[in-house]
Amino acid sequence: MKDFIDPILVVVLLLNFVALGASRLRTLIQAVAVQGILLGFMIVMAHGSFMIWVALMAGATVALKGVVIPRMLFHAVREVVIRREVEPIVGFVASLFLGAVGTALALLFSKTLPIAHDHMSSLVVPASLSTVLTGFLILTTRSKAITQVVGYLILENGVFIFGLLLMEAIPFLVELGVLLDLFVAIFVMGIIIHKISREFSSVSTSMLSELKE
Amino acid sequence: MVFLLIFVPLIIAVAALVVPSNRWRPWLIPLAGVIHLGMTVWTLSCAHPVAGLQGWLALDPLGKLVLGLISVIFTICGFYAPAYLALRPERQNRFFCACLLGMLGMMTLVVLSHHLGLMWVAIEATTLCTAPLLFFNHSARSLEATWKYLLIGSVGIALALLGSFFLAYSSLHAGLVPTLLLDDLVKMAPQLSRPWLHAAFVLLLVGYGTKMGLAPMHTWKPDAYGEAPGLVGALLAGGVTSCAFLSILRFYQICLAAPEAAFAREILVFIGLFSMAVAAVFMVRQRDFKRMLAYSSVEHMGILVLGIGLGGLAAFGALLHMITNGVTKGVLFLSAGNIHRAYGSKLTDDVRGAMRRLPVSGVTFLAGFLIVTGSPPGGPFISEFTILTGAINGGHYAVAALYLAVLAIVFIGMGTTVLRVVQGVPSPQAASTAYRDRPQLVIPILIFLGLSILLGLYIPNSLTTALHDAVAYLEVKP
Amino acid sequence: MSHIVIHIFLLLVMPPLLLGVIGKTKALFAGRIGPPVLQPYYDLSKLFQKGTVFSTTTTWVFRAGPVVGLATALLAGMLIPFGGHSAPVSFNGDMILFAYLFALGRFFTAAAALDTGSAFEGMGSAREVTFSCLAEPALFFGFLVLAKLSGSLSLTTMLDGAFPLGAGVAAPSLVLVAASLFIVLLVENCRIPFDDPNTHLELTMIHEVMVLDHSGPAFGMILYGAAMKLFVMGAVLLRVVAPFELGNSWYDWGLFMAGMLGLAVLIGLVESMMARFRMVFVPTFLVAACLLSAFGVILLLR
Amino acid sequence: MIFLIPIFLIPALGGIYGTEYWSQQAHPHNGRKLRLFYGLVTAALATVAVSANAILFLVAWEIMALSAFFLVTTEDEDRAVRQAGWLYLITTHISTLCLFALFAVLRVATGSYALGPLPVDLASPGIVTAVFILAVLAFGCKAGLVPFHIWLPSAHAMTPSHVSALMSGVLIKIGIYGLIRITSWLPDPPVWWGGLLLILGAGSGVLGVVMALGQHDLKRLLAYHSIENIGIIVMGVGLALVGRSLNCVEWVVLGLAGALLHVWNHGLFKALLFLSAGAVIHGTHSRDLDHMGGLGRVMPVTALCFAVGAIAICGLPPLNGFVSELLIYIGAFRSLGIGQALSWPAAAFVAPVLALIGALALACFVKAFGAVFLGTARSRHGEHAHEVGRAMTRPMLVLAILCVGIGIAPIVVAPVLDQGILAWILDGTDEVPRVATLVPLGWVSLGSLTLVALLGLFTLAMRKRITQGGSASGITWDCGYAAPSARMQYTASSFAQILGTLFGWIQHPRVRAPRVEAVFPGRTTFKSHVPDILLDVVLKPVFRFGAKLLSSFRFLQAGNIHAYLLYIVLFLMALLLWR
Repeated sequence: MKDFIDPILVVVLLLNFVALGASRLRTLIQAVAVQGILLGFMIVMAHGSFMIWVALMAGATVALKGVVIPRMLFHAVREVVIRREVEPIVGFVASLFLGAVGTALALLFSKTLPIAHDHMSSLVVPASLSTVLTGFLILTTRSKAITQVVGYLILENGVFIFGLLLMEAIPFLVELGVLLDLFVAIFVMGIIIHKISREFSSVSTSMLSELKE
Repeated sequence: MVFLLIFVPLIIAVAALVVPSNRWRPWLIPLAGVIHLGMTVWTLSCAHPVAGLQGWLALDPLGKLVLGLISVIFTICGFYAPAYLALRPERQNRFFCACLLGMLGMMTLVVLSHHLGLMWVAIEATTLCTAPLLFFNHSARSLEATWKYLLIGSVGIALALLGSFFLAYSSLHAGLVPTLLLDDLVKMAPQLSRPWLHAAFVLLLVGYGTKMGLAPMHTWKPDAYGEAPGLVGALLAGGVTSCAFLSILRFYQICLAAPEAAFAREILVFIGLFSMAVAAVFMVRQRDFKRMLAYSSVEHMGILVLGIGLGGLAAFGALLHMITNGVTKGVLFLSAGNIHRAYGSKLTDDVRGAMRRLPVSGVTFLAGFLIVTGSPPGGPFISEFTILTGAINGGHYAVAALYLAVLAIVFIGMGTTVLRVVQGVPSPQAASTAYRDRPQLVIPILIFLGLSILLGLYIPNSLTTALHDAVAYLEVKP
Repeated sequence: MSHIVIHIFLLLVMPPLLLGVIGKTKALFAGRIGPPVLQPYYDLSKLFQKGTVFSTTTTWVFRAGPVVGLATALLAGMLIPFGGHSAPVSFNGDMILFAYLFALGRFFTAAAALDTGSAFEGMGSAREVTFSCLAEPALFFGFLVLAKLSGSLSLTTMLDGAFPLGAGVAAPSLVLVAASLFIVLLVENCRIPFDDPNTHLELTMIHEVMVLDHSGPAFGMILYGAAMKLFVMGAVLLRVVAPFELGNSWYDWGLFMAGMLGLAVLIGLVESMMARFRMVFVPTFLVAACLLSAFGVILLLR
Repeated sequence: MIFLIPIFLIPALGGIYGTEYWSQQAHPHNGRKLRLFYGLVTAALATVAVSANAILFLVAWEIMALSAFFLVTTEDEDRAVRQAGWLYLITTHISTLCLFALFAVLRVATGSYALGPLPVDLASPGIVTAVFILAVLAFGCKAGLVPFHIWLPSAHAMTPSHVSALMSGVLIKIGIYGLIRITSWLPDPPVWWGGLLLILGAGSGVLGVVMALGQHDLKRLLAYHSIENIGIIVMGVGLALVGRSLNCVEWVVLGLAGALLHVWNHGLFKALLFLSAGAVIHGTHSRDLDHMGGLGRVMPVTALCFAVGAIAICGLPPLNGFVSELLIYIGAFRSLGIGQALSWPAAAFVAPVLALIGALALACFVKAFGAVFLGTARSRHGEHAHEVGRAMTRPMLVLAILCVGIGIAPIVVAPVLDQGILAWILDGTDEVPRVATLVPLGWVSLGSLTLVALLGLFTLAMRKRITQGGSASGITWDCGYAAPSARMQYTASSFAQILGTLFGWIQHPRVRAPRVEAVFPGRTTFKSHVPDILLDVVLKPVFRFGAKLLSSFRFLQAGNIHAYLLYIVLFLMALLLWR
């Protein structure tokens, strides 16, 4: 089963680039949703056997990351966004380039860290790091509040990918807690986005620079 | 007992959601505070070790300090809350009360948890509980502050999660059973994989440092503290940051046990000084006195980290400083809140003569400023002085000199703003607002102030013992 | 004991004579006959007979000015050795008392001048205190040289002409100090070229303009005190320049009086030959005096 | 011990004075507050002087400093008062921070917070030097030693006068106390310590008095004289320290005795002067010298007291200031006897400097005394003046009598000074000469008494002559000018004008003078103001630049959340690359 993880991770990396290059909000959210679903599959594969709590965990991940949260985001887009473009601060081509550089860096960096080869696919660490970097890239170069939420999700996905290495170490309860926290965070963010759109009649965070020195 | 400490506030939080009366609901907060304080005192005084869930929850010497601190701060703030909320009858306070209580429960969980994953969950939960508190004013500015707080805080904490995973992986890599249990990690620390440990420590420091408000991850702080009610500011600056500090200490402990002390200390000293310096830079010519308090908080977080990084006597000073600073911040934030209410502004352009307009809050604001900048005989004086002595004792003369220089700049920057606020003659429109200093609004401040001065004049033996225990616990010899 | 009596007698009686000698010298130099040498005595006795006019603006300070001026000069005179004879009062550090007594006198003279509320007197006292600021350090540098040379802290032994370090070491410094002290003497006693006691242009005067409003006995006291100050400072200068003794104490008195009269003639000559400096140059000369005596100290550093 | 006497004496007298000067009726808002902090500052001062523990010392020190801050800001509705208080607070806090460092270093050296002599075996040169430098910084700030004096003039000028008396008379002396104490604890001082103190002292002395000359605010003038006198005291301490390094006991005794006695004396006469100034301000409601004049007739007691204080502060016989300056002078002259080539001129230059300071002080006080009490009133303020009540005059008289007493009978205080010196020379196993054997205090008394007797005699004589000769009164002769007016008097500013031009390079006066253009020029005004050289000419621009520089970092916090997130990433990467 573990042999399938590498190809899936490659898909995840590709999805990062899709997210970076997406000019429409829908595409962006869909990319994240797919990433979430793949993550759920990988949980099962990483563990290698079907136990109840593994299935539960994978199910919860798929449900939350692949279905509930993307639906919430779509809802928010319908609700508040007039223009459905991504509105990047740094252009798409440049973002893609930066993403490539980030992935290369992640590969290089993970080379410097000793990895237990016998344990798991060697792609996990670089994939995780590059996804985190992609998340950061979207967070810092996209001006809409919703895109920032998506960036945060991608970042979290990156962290989750790393978590695949440690299925035994992280108890089920904690995993669930993490997921719950994530969900509530996105939920609250959604509420705030809603309020922002009412308050400023825009969800661009460039409006949100009233508080400064 | 352990579970009670965590669940009682949560149960009361649920009760707060249910209670219909906007007027009576706030009284649940002091109620929870008193119960929590009572249980805390009982827990601290009982001799046998407190633990639960097979080592997932335990109260160690460090935890005792933080638990006592947050319980005291919350209780005092709790008594301030009903009077404060009575000033804002137009606001629905259902979520406010519930979140406040939830925050207490989660902070307690942070303190007690010895499982790093659980701790992460609890800290993220405090972030989420705080968001509605910041949004209490429902203004565009508070919205913006909440958004920034939530996003920056969540991103930071996500990094901390990655760091926790790195740490677990470092044990895995060393061929050990991967775990996130603190006690196990400390035990097996010498065998952990060094590169992973380094990377983990950096990630955790950045992650929880965001929560704690260390520069340059502090950017949410002025916005959040500036827009939140003074009460929330006091709890954030005294309680939540202490919890984040505690979580950094947990990982620092592992680093010391590894033994990777030199690396960790170097980074902590650097971040500490950097935070102090950044705070000093932004305190100069600061016109908004609540933002100024936020930078002061950044500065003091820097002092804490610096003291821990210096180690030994300075670490003792830093732990003491966590307590003294927390208590003094209570004075400052609550006074600032009162002044803000009375003037309807928090800019020094509008706020003048607070000592005339508010005879108690104005004076306590000034006193809080003097104490927090290290003037004897306040508590922070003793702790800051101890850290300085520790620095000189360790031969870190350059650090000591920088430390003093930054303290001087901070004093100048902060003093300019504070004196502008408290001295002079208030404008006529400021005097015409309805707000007056009422006993309920000032007695909590006076209690904070009394505690703060008391800690400067006399530190009880039990506290000294507790601090020594905590330092000994923290700085385990490999 | 008899020497002390003589000392006090000379101190009380001789000062106006110096003024007379100066006046006579100047007159002779200008080709006039001039007033008699004893003219200052006549002036004084006349003044002491006269009535007094007090300005309505004045207070006790105005009356205290002349009294303090005279008393301090008299007391200072007791500290100075006349000729080879030791002073009636002599102790370690008496030179400081000496300098400060004159300062006290100056304080009251200047304050008395201000008490009149007149712009002229104010101007005079301002100038007086200003110039003394520069004269004092010069004086103390001089004292330093003398104290170093003599190894003593008392005026009597400082000025006794014995230099343990040797005359070769002493001479250059002493010359500088003497020059400096001479400038100080001229300034402090309002002589040309720094001040003109005879002019009637109030704007250009220093000392005289301060006492414009004093009259009668008070004015007499001021004149008398001023003469005594000149006498006392002259005595110091004399010992610096010519620390000679004849061996016989009575001859020494004669030598001292001759020396003082000679000094008076010298001052008269200077006054006759020089024009008064412009006021703005006075500080320059005082600084020069300071530097002279400071060089005196530096020479001793060898 | 020596410091405790003024600590208790002057506040007590000031307290009595304050009952009238700052009565509760006249100042309902801040009267109570003022008295509270007045008492607190006194208690803290006494505690500082007796504390033998670093923490207690710091606590008492700060209570003292903060109480003084509240005293300074008694009238905080006034902007100038607020600025003065703020400046004071900054300097005192910096001084406290230096003390933190000082005691931390001591603690590290000795291992305890108990204060006491530093054992020779524990004292490495580095530590001792650090302690000394920090002590000079910390206590120099408190004492108002140039260049740390910036707070002093405005703080003294803006407070109620009895508080100024307390601050100037006692509070700044606690800095001297600290300096003397710390230096006594340190073993084997090198010569340059004493040299440094001598230079700082001389600098303070001259700069203080020169700046004082330029002032026309009565209390600022007095405040600058405090700086001057602190300079004199520090010169004495420096002399003693040099003496200790060179093993010249005589220097030690004379320098320290002079310094200690001057601490007392300055406490007495400066308190006296401030109280008199307060009486004047109470009477005229103005502090500007150029508005006063002629008060000697309406306020005779105050005038007398001010005169006594003025004479004493100029160091003139027969008052107390003379005695202490005499001690330092003799100490300086004694140094001449020592053969070492470079040490004696260093000590000896004290004498001319003291002479210069004395003469300048005299000029300044003639100006102040003349402008306030002599002549006629220059403005409405002066015309409505009245003598103050007994509660104010009596304390002043007590101080005046003490000034005269010490001046005439200095032998009385000599044993106390001996005690102080013995306490300072810790390793004083060899014979320490008594003060009285080195200085002819008896002669001083005799001289003073003779002077007083002569004065009495001449006064009687003159009075007799005047009554015999008859006296008349008329207006001051004005060289024939027909319509003299009070405004034609020489003002304080004009009095100091010549000296001002001489020392303009120090004073940097800011003058706004009119240009006279026509034959009959119109009304015009002349304004001059002497800023503090260090504060206004150097420090303020530096501070302004510093604040501007720091503010230029503001853009980093511009409200842009993307930038904030970017900081986190960049910082994270930097830390990861750290090793």
